[in-house]
Amino acid sequence: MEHKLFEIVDQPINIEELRHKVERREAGAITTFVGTVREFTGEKKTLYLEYQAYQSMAEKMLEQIGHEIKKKWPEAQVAITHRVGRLEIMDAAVVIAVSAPHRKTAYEANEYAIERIKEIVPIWKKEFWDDGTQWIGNQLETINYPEGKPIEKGEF
Amino acid sequence: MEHKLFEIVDQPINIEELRHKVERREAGAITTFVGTVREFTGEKKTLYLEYQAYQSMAEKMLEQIGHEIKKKWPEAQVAITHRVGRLEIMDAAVVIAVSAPHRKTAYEANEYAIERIKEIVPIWKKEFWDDGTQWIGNQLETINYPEGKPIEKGEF
Amino acid sequence: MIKVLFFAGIREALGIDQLELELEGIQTVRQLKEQILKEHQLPTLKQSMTAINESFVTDQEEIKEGDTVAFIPPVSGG
Amino acid sequence: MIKVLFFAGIREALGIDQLELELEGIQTVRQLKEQILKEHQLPTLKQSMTAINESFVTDQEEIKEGDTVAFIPPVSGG
Repeated sequence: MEHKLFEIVDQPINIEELRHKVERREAGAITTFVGTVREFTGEKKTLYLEYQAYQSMAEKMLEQIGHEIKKKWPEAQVAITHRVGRLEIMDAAVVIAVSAPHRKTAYEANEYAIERIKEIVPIWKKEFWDDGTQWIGNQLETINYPEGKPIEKGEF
Repeated sequence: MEHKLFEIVDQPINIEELRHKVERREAGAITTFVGTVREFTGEKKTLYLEYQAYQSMAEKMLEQIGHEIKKKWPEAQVAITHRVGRLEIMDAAVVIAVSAPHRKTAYEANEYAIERIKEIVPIWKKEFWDDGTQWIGNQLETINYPEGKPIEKGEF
Repeated sequence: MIKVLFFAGIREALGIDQLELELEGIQTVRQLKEQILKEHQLPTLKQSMTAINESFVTDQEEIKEGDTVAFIPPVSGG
Repeated sequence: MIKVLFFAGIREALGIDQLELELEGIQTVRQLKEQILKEHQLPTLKQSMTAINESFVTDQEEIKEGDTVAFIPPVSGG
């Protein structure tokens, strides 16, 4: 493989490059999702963030998400990069690019990817505010892991 | 306004620039949709395409879609560029960029935009194949315009 | 005088992209369409929407002096 | 010997990112967690998932010599 489709990096993400990874003559639609550092969450003003990853496992889990997508949408091609380290407001923390012959698949597979990232990829965010810091837990808040194991999707 | 958010152009679309038009500190998610020229539709091999637009009205209709989105998702910021003229395989015909505080809005508003483009924006595609050419009609094939007027969404 | 704009298949069939004409008894979009269909074989015109001054209108819409009327075949952008 | 990895809040609370230890009577993930909780105040450990050799496992999973065990607090990537 010329380039890694699923990557954890500690440098700014090249969004163009992500899109080029999934471009092909069969595609009629390419979606990208860029998760950026937002300044305000409610009233709370974020100064900057720090992301930490269990890198080798995180890349493996991103690949698993790729397999899940291939199974659900065989025509989709996906690439995901997540950044770690210190990130400033407006920096891209994660970029997901999906190409597909038709647009519906490109949207659905892309949204599926970000939802799964928030469920199974071992990456953690620490918020830095004026008045303190905090490691952020599961933001989905809706997930219950019986016996500490995440819900399996498909056969992976 | 520094830059046009809704544009018909006859040159390659700068996708980065579209994304920059919607970037802001309040955004936590930016989605882009790139509609590209696909080589095959079923068995039929496209050599290239030509897009024609009723330019002034097309830009006005893109702006209308922007208003519709503002009404449905007040926190979304959207930019759309559609290209006309001759396009080769893999060229970007349309690019939609949406930023929003939260990802759900960024996906939904983006998909809404492309669906509406295919309904109300006066742009036409001519396919060039090995064995002929054809102006392509309504690809949605599901829409019925009573009395030749498109369905109005919202109050626009 | 009104201006009439043609696009895509209609433009190709007619070989012109616009024309100017006197209203002379034409009051509505429907009448204008009928007038054009009398002179040209244009099946796509029937499926077309119509815009007056860049806004979609119905076949019942009145055409006024100075208007720009555009026939909009089913669109295929995106 | 097994290797144990800590992340995020757990890493910060313990002040170390990994340690190596002898299994000595520890057979399952549950027993390892209990062992660690005997020595440290780590409320987040209870909410954590566990991975052995980079795959998620349950608390019942057996730990074998040479394994790498990682505690995965609720994730917040994206």
